[in-house]
Order: sequence, then C-alpha cells, then structure tokens
Amino acid sequence: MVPKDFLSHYGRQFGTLIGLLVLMLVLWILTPHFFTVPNLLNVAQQTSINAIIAVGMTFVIITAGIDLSVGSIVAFSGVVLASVLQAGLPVPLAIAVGLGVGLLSGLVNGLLITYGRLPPFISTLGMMSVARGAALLYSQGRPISGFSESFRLLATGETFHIPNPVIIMVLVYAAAHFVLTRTKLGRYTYAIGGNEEAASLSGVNVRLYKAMVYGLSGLLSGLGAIILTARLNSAQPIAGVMYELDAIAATVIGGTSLMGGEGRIVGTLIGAFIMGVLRNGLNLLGVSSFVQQTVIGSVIIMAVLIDMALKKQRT
Amino acid sequence: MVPKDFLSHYGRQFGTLIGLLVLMLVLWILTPHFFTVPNLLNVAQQTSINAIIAVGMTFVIITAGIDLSVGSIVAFSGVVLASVLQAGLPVPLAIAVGLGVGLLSGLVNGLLITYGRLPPFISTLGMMSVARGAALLYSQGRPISGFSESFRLLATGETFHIPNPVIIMVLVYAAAHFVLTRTKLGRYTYAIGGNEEAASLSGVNVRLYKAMVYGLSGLLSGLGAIILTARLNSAQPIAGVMYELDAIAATVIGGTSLMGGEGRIVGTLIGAFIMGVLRNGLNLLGVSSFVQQTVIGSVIIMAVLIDMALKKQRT
Amino acid sequence: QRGNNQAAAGPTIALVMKTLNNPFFIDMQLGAEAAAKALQVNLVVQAAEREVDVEKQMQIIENLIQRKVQAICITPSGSREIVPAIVKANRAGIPVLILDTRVDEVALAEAGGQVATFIGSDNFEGGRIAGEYIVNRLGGLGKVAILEGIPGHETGDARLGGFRQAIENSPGIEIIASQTANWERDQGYNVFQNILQSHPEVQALFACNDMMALGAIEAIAAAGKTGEIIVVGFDAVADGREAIGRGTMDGSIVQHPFEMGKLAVEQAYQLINGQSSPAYIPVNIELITKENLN
Amino acid sequence: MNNVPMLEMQHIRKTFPGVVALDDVNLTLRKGEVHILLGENGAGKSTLVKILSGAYQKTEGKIILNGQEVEIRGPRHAQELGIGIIYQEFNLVFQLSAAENIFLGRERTNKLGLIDRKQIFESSQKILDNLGVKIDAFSLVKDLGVAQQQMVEVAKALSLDAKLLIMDEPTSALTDLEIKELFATIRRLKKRGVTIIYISHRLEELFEIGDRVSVLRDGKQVGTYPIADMTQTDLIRLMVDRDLKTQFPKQYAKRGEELLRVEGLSRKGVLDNINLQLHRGEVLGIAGLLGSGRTELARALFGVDKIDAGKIFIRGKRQKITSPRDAIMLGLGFLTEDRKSQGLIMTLSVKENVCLPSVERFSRWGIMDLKAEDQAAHQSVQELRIKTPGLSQKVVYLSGGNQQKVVMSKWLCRQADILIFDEPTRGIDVGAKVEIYKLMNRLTAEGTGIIMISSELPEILGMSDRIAVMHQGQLTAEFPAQGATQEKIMGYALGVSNGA
Ligand SMILES: Nc1ncnc2c1ncn2[C@@H]1O[C@H](COP(=O)(O)OP(=O)(O)OP(=O)(O)O)[C@@H](O)[C@H]1O
Ligand SMILES: Nc1ncnc2c1ncn2[C@@H]1O[C@H](COP(=O)(O)OP(=O)(O)OP(=O)(O)O)[C@@H](O)[C@H]1O
Ligand SMILES: [Mg+2]
Ligand SMILES: [Mg+2]
Repeated sequence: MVPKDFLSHYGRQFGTLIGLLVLMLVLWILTPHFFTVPNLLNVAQQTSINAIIAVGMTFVIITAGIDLSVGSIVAFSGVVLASVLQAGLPVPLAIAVGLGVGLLSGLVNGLLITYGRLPPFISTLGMMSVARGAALLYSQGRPISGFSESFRLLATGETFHIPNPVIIMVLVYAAAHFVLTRTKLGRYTYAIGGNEEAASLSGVNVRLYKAMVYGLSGLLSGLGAIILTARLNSAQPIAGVMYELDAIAATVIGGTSLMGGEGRIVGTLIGAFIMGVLRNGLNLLGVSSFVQQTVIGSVIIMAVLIDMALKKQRT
Repeated sequence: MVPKDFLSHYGRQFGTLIGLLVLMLVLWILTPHFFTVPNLLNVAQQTSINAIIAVGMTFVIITAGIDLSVGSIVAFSGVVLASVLQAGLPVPLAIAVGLGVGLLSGLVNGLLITYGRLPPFISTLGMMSVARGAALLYSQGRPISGFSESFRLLATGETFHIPNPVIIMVLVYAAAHFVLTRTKLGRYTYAIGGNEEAASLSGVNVRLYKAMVYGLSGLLSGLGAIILTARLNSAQPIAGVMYELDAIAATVIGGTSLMGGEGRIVGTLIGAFIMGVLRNGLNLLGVSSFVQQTVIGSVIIMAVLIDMALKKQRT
Repeated sequence: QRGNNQAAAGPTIALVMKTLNNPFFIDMQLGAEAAAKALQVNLVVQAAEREVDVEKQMQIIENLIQRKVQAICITPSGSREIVPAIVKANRAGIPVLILDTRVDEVALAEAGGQVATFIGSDNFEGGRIAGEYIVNRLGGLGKVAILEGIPGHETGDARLGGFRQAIENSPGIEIIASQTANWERDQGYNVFQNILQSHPEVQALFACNDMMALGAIEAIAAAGKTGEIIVVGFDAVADGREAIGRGTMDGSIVQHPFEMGKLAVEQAYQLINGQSSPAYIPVNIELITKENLN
Repeated sequence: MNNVPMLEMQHIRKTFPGVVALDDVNLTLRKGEVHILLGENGAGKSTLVKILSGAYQKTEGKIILNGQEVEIRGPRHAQELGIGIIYQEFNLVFQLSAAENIFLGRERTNKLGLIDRKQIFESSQKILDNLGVKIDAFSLVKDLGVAQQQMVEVAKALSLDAKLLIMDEPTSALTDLEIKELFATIRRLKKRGVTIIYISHRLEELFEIGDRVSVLRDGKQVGTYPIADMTQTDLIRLMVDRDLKTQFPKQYAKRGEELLRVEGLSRKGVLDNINLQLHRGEVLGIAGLLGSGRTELARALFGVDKIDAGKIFIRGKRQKITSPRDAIMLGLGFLTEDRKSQGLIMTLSVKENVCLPSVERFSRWGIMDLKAEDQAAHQSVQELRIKTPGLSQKVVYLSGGNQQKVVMSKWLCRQADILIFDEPTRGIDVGAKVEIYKLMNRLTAEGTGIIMISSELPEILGMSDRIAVMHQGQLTAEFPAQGATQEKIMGYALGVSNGA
C-alpha cells in the first residue's frame, strides 16, 4: 500500500522536476557560472520570496480560488512594518505587526469571499487596488528606509552558511507540506476545492476554512514583505507589482490545478525554482531583456506542456 | 411566459445596472462637469477599447477560461499594424493585418489550450510574455508614430456626432449579443463552459469552438489595437499593460461567472462603463492619485456585492 | 563541453537599467554600445521588466556578480533600495558606476558602500526648469495641470517636486489639477481629456514624461484646442521632438541618455584599467523647444 | 418494534422561487422502522429529507426529535443530532480517496491536531468490506465507477453511526448483488434500533425491507400506510393517481434490417472481442455486474474511448467512429449513466439541453432558428411529460427524474435511430418509467434500434427482445428475452454458467 500512496503523492511532480533538471543541465552546459555553490545559493535566495508567497497561493488555488492581491499586500505590510520599525518597536514585535497586517488583509479577502459571496477573482482584484492605495496613502508615496542590523539579518544573515531567507523558505515549505497532508485545514482545503457543496454537506465549515486559507495567503505575503524589506533595507509602497503572476505561475507550473482540489506543495517549490533558475540563467547568459520575456513565456508554456504530456502517458 | 423569460435573460443585469446608475447619480451631484453631453461622449469613447476587448474576454470566460494575453496582443498587433501602415500599405489592408495578428495570436492560445491541453491561465500567461517580447523585439522597444489622416479618422472621426470608436463598440456589442444568443457558436460557448464533457458527448466539437473563442478574443484585441493606435497616432510596444485586468473586471462586474456557462454581453458593457465612469469621475473630482486606487478597488467590490445581494433576494 | 560566450578580448562591463520598455533607456543602451564598440569591451545590458521593480534589479546585479563582470553601471530603480546591491558588488570587488538617478548618499554611507562615480543629471532640476518655462510663458499668471507618473515612483516624484517648487515661487500660477496617468500614453490621453472637461480653462500642462504628454496632445487635438494649451513633457524622446517640431508640444526636458550610456562605459573602462574617475560627471539637463531643436 | 415516534415533521412547507415543493406535509417516524417515501418525480421526497439533513431550511413547520422541537441549522448540526443521509445526487469529492470522503468533516485528530490517517483508512476499509464491495479505501473516487461511488456514499452514511439514516435512492446505480448486501446492512441497522427513511422508485424492493410507506404527490401528502397492507398496484395508484395496467408494456415491433454490427471490438483491459448486432425495431438488453464493462462498451461504440481492435458497421457500412460527433452524425444517440456530470449542462435551460445535439438541425450558416428550436423542445417536454415551470428553467432546479427525462429527450429531438441507453430509468418513478417504456415501443415501431444497458433485471427481461450478458469485458451469452429468467442472466453475469 505504501508505494501506491507514495506514487500518487509524489509521482505527479516528476514532469516538472524533470523540466527543472533539464533547464539546469542546459545552463550548466551554456555557462560556467551557473553550477557553482555561490550561484545556486544566490538563486535559492532570489527565489525565496516568490516561493513563500506561492505557498499561500497554492492553498488558495487548491480551494479553486485565486489571490490577485498578494503583491499589494506585500507593499502594504512592508510600509507598515517599516514605519513601526522606525518608530522604535522591537524587531520581534515589528515582525508580528508586519505579519498581522498581511493576515488581516487576507482575512478581509476571506470574509468578502465567504460572507460577501464575491468571486475570489473580484474580491482579490479589488483588494489589489485597495491595499496598493493604502500603502501609498500610509507612506505618502515615499519609501521608508534604514533599519537596524538586527532586523536586516533576517535577509542578509546566514545560518550554517545558508542565507536566512532560504532557511525560512525551507521551513515554510516543510510546515505547508505538513499542514496540507496531515491536518484538517489541509484536508478541507482539498475538499472545498474538489466539491464545495459536498464538503459543506459533510459538515465542513466551508466559510471558516476558506477564510483561513485567504488569511494564510495574506500572512505569507506579510512574511514575504518582511524578507523583501530587510533585503532592500527599504519598504516601498510600489513594491510587489505583478508578484501575483509569478506566484500563480509557480503554483500552476508545479502541477496544481486551477480547477481546484488538486496540487502538491513540493510542485510549487519546483515551479518557483524553474522561474528563478530561468531568470538567473538569462542574466548569466546576458540575454537581451526583450528576448527574456519571450523566453520566460515560452518556458512556462513548455514546462506545463511536458508535464501534461507525461501525465497523459502515465494514464 | 414572455415576461418571465425576459426577466431571466435581462433581470440579472439589474444589480449592476443599478450600480452604474447610482454611480452616475453620485457624480452628477458631486460635479457639474459630469453630466454633460461632451463628457458622456468622452466616457463612452474612453471606455470603448476596454469594452471591445472585454467582449472577447466574456466569450472566453463563459467557456470557463481566461485570457491574460489581451494586453500584450494589443501591443503586438499595434506595432505590426503601425509598421505596415508606415510601409505604405493601404489602410484597409493594414487593418486586416492588425486584426490578423490578433486573430493568429488568439488561435495560438486556442491551439495550446485544446491540442496542448494547457490550462487557459497558463497558456495565456505564457502568451502574455511572448507577445510582449515579440512587440518589443519587432519595434526594438520604440513607439512607431505618425499615420495618415484617413487611418486616424477611425478613432478621431465622428459619425452623426458620435465618435467612431463608440460606434464601433456598439456594433461589436450588437454582433456579440447576436452571436451569443442566436448562433451555434454562442450556444456552444455556453455549453462548453457549463459542462465540457457533456457538450462533447452531445456532439459539440469542443476543440474547434474553444479555439474559435480564443481566436475571437485575439481578434478583438487586434481591433482594440487599431483604435488605440489611431487615437494616439502611435503604436507602442508597452501598450496595453494590465488591460487584461480591466477586461476581466468589466466581464465579472457584468455578472459573468468565472466558473463558466453563464453570462450576458450587456452585463459586460455595463461593467466596462462602471470602470470608465469611475475613472472619469475621479479625474473630474480631482481625487489624489493615492486615493484613486483605493476608490476603484472599493467600487469594484461594492458593485459586485450589491449585485450578489440583489441576486440573493431574487432567489 | 561548457562553453564561454565571452569574446576572448577585452573586459566585460554590465549596464543594468531600470527597464528597456522606454526609448530613454534604449538611447542609453545605444550610447553604451557605441562606446563599447569603440573600446572593444564586452557589454552586457540587462533590465527589469518593470521600471518599479527594484528587487528584480537587485537580482540582476547579484546574478552579474556571479558572472564576475568587471564593472557594473546601474540606473537605480530606487535610490535607497539599490544600496544593498551596491554593497554586494563592492564586496566582490566590482566597481559600481551610477547613471541617471542618484543613490541616496546617507544610506550608502551608512551601509559602507561605495560608488565610483555618478553620471547624470537631476530630475528635480529638470522639473524646476520645466516649471520656470511655464511660469515665463504664462507671464506669472495662469492655470496649470500636471500629469504624474506611477504614484510612489521616485523619478516622477523628483520631477514633480522640482516643478511644484518653481510654481510655488510664483503666486499667480495655480495648479488646478494633478492626476496620475501611470507614465502611459493612452492614460495620458484619457486623463487629460477628463481634466479638460472639469477644467476647460487650463492653460498649461506639465507631464512627468513625454509619453503622457504625447497622449495629452492627442486629447487636446480631439478637443480642437491644439495650440491653446502649453504642453511640456520630459525626456525628449523622438516622438516628443517631432511634436515639438510640429508645434503640438511646446517643450521637453532633455537628459541626453545616449551621452550617459557612452560616458558610463568609458569611465568603467578607465576604472578597470586602474585609472580613477571623478565622483560626479554632470550631464547637461536642459529644456528643448522649437527654437533649440536641431 | 415499539411505537414511540422518534421524529415528527409537522405542517412542513417549502417553497423555491416559483415552486411550492412541499405543502403541509406531516411525517411520523417510529423508532427502528424502515419508512418508505414514495412519490413521482418532483413530488418533493428529496426536498423533505434535505430539510432533515440540514441542506435546506424549511419555510414553515415544526420538527420534533425525540419529543423536543429542533431547528436543524445545517448539515453539521444534523450530524450532531444523529441524522445521516445518502444524497440522491452524488456528494463526493472526486479528487479525494474513498476513505477521505467517508470521514470528511469528521476526521479524528490526535493531540497535535493531526489527522489520524491510519484510523480513517482502516475504519473505511472495514465499512466497505462489510458492505461486501471490493473497493480499495485508498482509491480516488474519480477512478471509481458509478456504482462504486454509490457504495462509498453508503459507507459514508454508515460511518456516522446515525440514529436516523436517510437513503435517497441508494440503489439506483446498483446491481442486484450490491442491493442484496445493502439490504442485509439495513436489516442489521434496524436490529440495532436505527430508524431509516428509504426513498426508491424500485417498487419491488420496497416490500422486502419497508415497514410503512408515506406517499407524496405534488408536494402534498397522500397518506401513510403499513406496507404489508399494500400491493404494487395500490402504491402506483396512490402515487400517480391513476391505474397502470402493467409495469412493462412491451410491444414487439417488426425486426427490420441490420442497423449496427460490431465485430471483435476490444479495448485493452476493459473490452475483449465483443461481437453484437442490432436491428431496426429491436431492443437489445445488456445485463452484467458492476464493472463488467457495459458502460465501456457503450463509450467505445460512441467514439468516446479509443478502441484497440474491431470493426463497426452502421447500416451495413463499415465506419470509423473516433468522436461522439462522428457517432451522432451516423445516427447514434447515447444516454449516459451519470446525468449530472455527462448528460446535462446544469447552467443551461431545459430547452438548451434538449436541443444541444440538434443545434445543427436548427441552424443555417451558424444562425439558429430559435422558434423551431422552441417548438421542438416544447414537443419533447410534452411527449415525456417533463415537469418544469418553463422551457427556460435551468435543469439544475428540476427533480432527478425530470432531469433524466431531459437527457432522454436530447436524443429524441435529434431523431437518432441507434440509441444506447445506459441505465435509462435510473431514478425515474414508475409512472415515468412506463412512459419511457411506451416511448421505447413507439421508437422501435418507427424502426429505431435500442441497446439498453440496465442493472434492473425485471426491466431487462420485461423490455428486451434479445438479452446479452457481459462478464469481465466479454459478452458471455446472448439469447432471446422470451423464456429467459433472472437466474439464467445472473448465472452468466457471475461467470458461473458458460453459454459458449
Ligand atoms: N434548489 C431548488 N430550486 C428550485 N426548485 C427546486 C429546487 N430543488 C427542488 N426543486 C423543485 O421542487 C420540487 C420537488 O423536487 P424534489 O427533488 O424534492 O423531488 P423528488 O420527489 O425527490 O423527485 P425525484 O424522484 O425525481 O428525485 C420539484 O418541482 C423541483 O423542481
Ligand atoms: N474513467 C474511468 N477511469 C478508470 N477506470 C474506469 C473508468 N470508468 C470505468 N472504469 C473501470 O472500468 C471497468 C468497467 O466499468 P464500466 O463502467 O464499463 O462497467 P459497467 O458494467 O457499466 O458497470 P456499472 O456501470 O454498473 O459501474 C470498471 O472496473 C471501472 O471501475
Ligand atoms: Mg429526489
Ligand atoms: Mg455502467
């Protein structure tokens, strides 16, 4: 029984994983700068923010929803966090504030979707504008910069030679994997996405769990904001533009179905790395910016095409 | 039977229509500049491009799909159109080229989605990058400007005192309404979105009609590009950024369900006007740029909330 | 076999711009390419997809450090946000040259970062020049409108700040509308068309870039008011110059991006060869109008 | 059995927009009885039990549970009150495993909040095994056949340990074998004092397990009677308010030319060397056990699934059918076994569903003649007596039986003359069944050939001209219906007898 369970859990990621490996192999051949420890750590670090936000997105998409507001929430959490840091709040408290702003914004999405019965696309599209506006108003349009070394260590520091953002990312993925596979929240996330009515008729408190999922997405956007702010030593009200597309791309490349009910968190990590490695490689190769867009678009399409073809063969 | 049938066809738009009327009433009270014939024509003209693109989006969304590439297709069609105009191609031929580029890009989406079995979100997300890159490469990043008066009349001219883009928009909506309610393509669009498997088992050539719908969306993006280019007397490779969000917002505010199978084209027009009127009103009122975003987001949410509440009451 | 795509001869210099989706930066790239060709150096040009995305710009710089380029020229998307990336380049021993947008001195000093030189002009100053021109044209009395860039974007804010300062010094001038058109031509059209409805009395327009100004002049034309409203843009892109030539636009602030790109590569080449650079290489910023348009 | 009422529903009224689904209905359940709810399609049976399960809120009336008035607030509350239900329409999460579905919403967790996966899978497997079905608790529901899905629903309801268990047409997708197991389970539960509400349109089985029967007609109550005092004829009269002379009004039509011939049809793993023929004017009944491949055969014929080998001749000419469209063009029609996911488009109206396969007939140059379409739809609705407030009513709001009639009318409207009916009377009331049988008579008289897949042996025996039996993907026997018996069919279906 174990192997069957194992395969059904991990087998679906094969396609994308192979895609990632092929991509890495190609880059290894094309440039000597790619396959070095510092560069790989570099890629991991650059991928971390998108990868973390994509975790929340994965939960949301498994419930057959979508969250377009993540980028704006990053900006809003960021400026609030920055302002309280500058006001002298101790770092742990300030972090809590940053996470809290993200969580609350996400919960507002959740409430609009559950009690307001808005389609997630609309609710989070609205929130995308509202949170962006809030960030601009709050900061009067100006970046808020300059923080203590202890705060900045969150992004610039290393633990066992591994950049802290990478460690945070790994922890988030471990926790998310655990939650999705072993807890009620995870189970209901799948159930709601698979058949909301059936879940509701089975006694699942659909509203509560949906709201939690959007709250989680907001919370992780808040976490992304913390790392971003520490990394740039500045919080900008215009940060995070189009982050939602990157997060959605990572999730879907990773095999999560936009129809809901299906998806694995490991896949999302692979998806985020495909995007990160690709950007890194294009920079290393010095490919022109115009061509980069075309290449990124094509690779996204290709990655999912390969995955689909492999899936078809397996069934 | 007739009144009931009528209600079920048009009654659903009441909520949004009321939203639009309330919004207009509020603006009428707040500023004397809003409710004047020239300004209303302005609004109609400014709305026309988004409204036209939103028609294609409505078809796509009724099939339970999505098209993120419309903005990039606008840019790509625009620069190709502009280059052939400057190369001296007669206006009607150049227009055909512009429409053709849009149609082809849309059909590529359609093929990827049907034969490639890609989720529409991914296929069109990829196309969004690819078409943008193509536009930049084709134009080397520079705008292409300066066209003959006869071409520009498409956007700057008037017919019976009504700006040509508004007339084009009305014609497109009339045609789309006809197609959706009276033709095979329309019927199949709803059927595919409602239950693809059942449609296929009923003999619908799902692939063909899906591809057609994405082709239509591309074609209308091409039309949008023509008007935009004529209006600005310039085609830019970076035109159309975020047009997809406006078109989706118009569609969904207009009552089309992202789950597919449902939606009316009149609703989309109302949705597009809600966005257009709102932007116009905020400019007229001189609202600060920071606040504008928040207001736009809130109004989108509010409009759909009211619609949902009214719908609930009716059932 | 792992290839190496660098030409054997000459050092490699990187130019990292805010974006390439803007003719201003394309001109800068052309200048850099011209210098690179002359000096026989390898030039790598990279830019973020979106002008506001500092984090992507930082990623590009990190990646170029991995690639071990010998010098990096940057047009910062954020004057303070770029500092950590500069510090990283410093640590890797790669000289950093700044173009177009100044790095925040305080932040740089606090972080212990260093830049070899700043080549550029001052957006604030450009805004001020535009303001003074409009004040003069209006004779110190009149109503002005502004088209802003993306809210919260530094470049736009600096231009806006300079312009407002010039206006504040002349009490007879009133700013009757200041709205964003997000740097974009089509929004410039729509927004200014709307402003014309609520403020038909507007006499002058300052747009924080040419794109918005070019959109606005079409809206002015559509309203049949061409020539009645003074329009000043920023960047003097090709379309802007042409409009000035035709008289549909009155002026634009020019920053000579080609010059900047060229200077940057030349200076970087000197640095690599052990020579030093002056801390500030000013590039002329000036107003062009029909008179001095050559 | 004691006579204490464990549940009373008094003066229940339920309205939907434009529809009064229930009007002053009273129902008294005694502890430990199996109470049958009977009524035509759309009579309000499902609505009544959904009020008990918390899926719907009643408009008026009282519910008294064990002597106390209760307001059932929602599904969860109903579960807490000890009410379990098997819904008529599947309510499973297809992407989850059988076990995960069975315990959905009631996962046991340990101190850390972790789901006890082992317990869930083991308990589920035990329940499934006790039901006598071979379903791996790990398998995903979407990979199961319809009947297996139905059994998962049953297992889910059983896992609740409910005091009141509601079964809304639990046997509509089952074959006799599973039904037997289910009845054994019901008897066990009854012994334990569980009260059961049982809804079914299969009259013969009611006498086997029912104690009392309540009949609904058009949302109103006709009465409650001890089942022992009733005959099938009585029940039918109460339900449909008229006499039905026979349940299977088979009329033999003239057997005409050959319409369809299949030679050596195979599909790896599911179909093995199938040979069959269908002539004008005849009904070929296909019997078999759950999973024997009947549906697969239909799908292969209709071009849904690829075939690996074999020839198909239509009206004597060899044809390649690679898509449902091909099949439809050749005059085939396919009534699928799962109307919700394959038969109907829930977001569309009755008219649009009825006319979907015939859209081409109503259109020229892609433009549709809406009047002609309306007329055709109207005619179909009348012919099949589809109960709907109007042609533009969305099918999602129709009762299950009426939905089935809509699916059927799709092919009548299309005038297909080779019809494949997969479980055509699933969930259809006796009155409507007779109408459908009469319709089949009319169709065969007009020269249509019908392949009827059914798990109801009386129906197979009563309505077929010839009977074919499938066993593990093979056609194991074929014989005339006259003179055949249930035992004979079961023998072949189980693979015990060997007719070859
Ligand atoms: N959600 C709903 N909205 C509108 N009308 C409904 C809804 N649910 C049921 N109805 C209507 O209520 C009536 C009773 O339907 P119900 O499903 O209870 O019938 P039923 O007796 O279970 O029939 P069947 O034997 O076909 O399952 C029907 O006329 C049906 O169309
Ligand atoms: N979509 C599917 N994917 C995987 N297996 C399937 C699928 N559909 C059917 N099967 C399997 O194929 C076999 C044949 O099923 P089929 O549905 O043809 O049987 P049947 O005789 O029609 O029985 P019934 O309809 O009563 O379930 C079964 O083992 C079933 O589980
Ligand atoms: Mg029912
Ligand atoms: Mg079957």
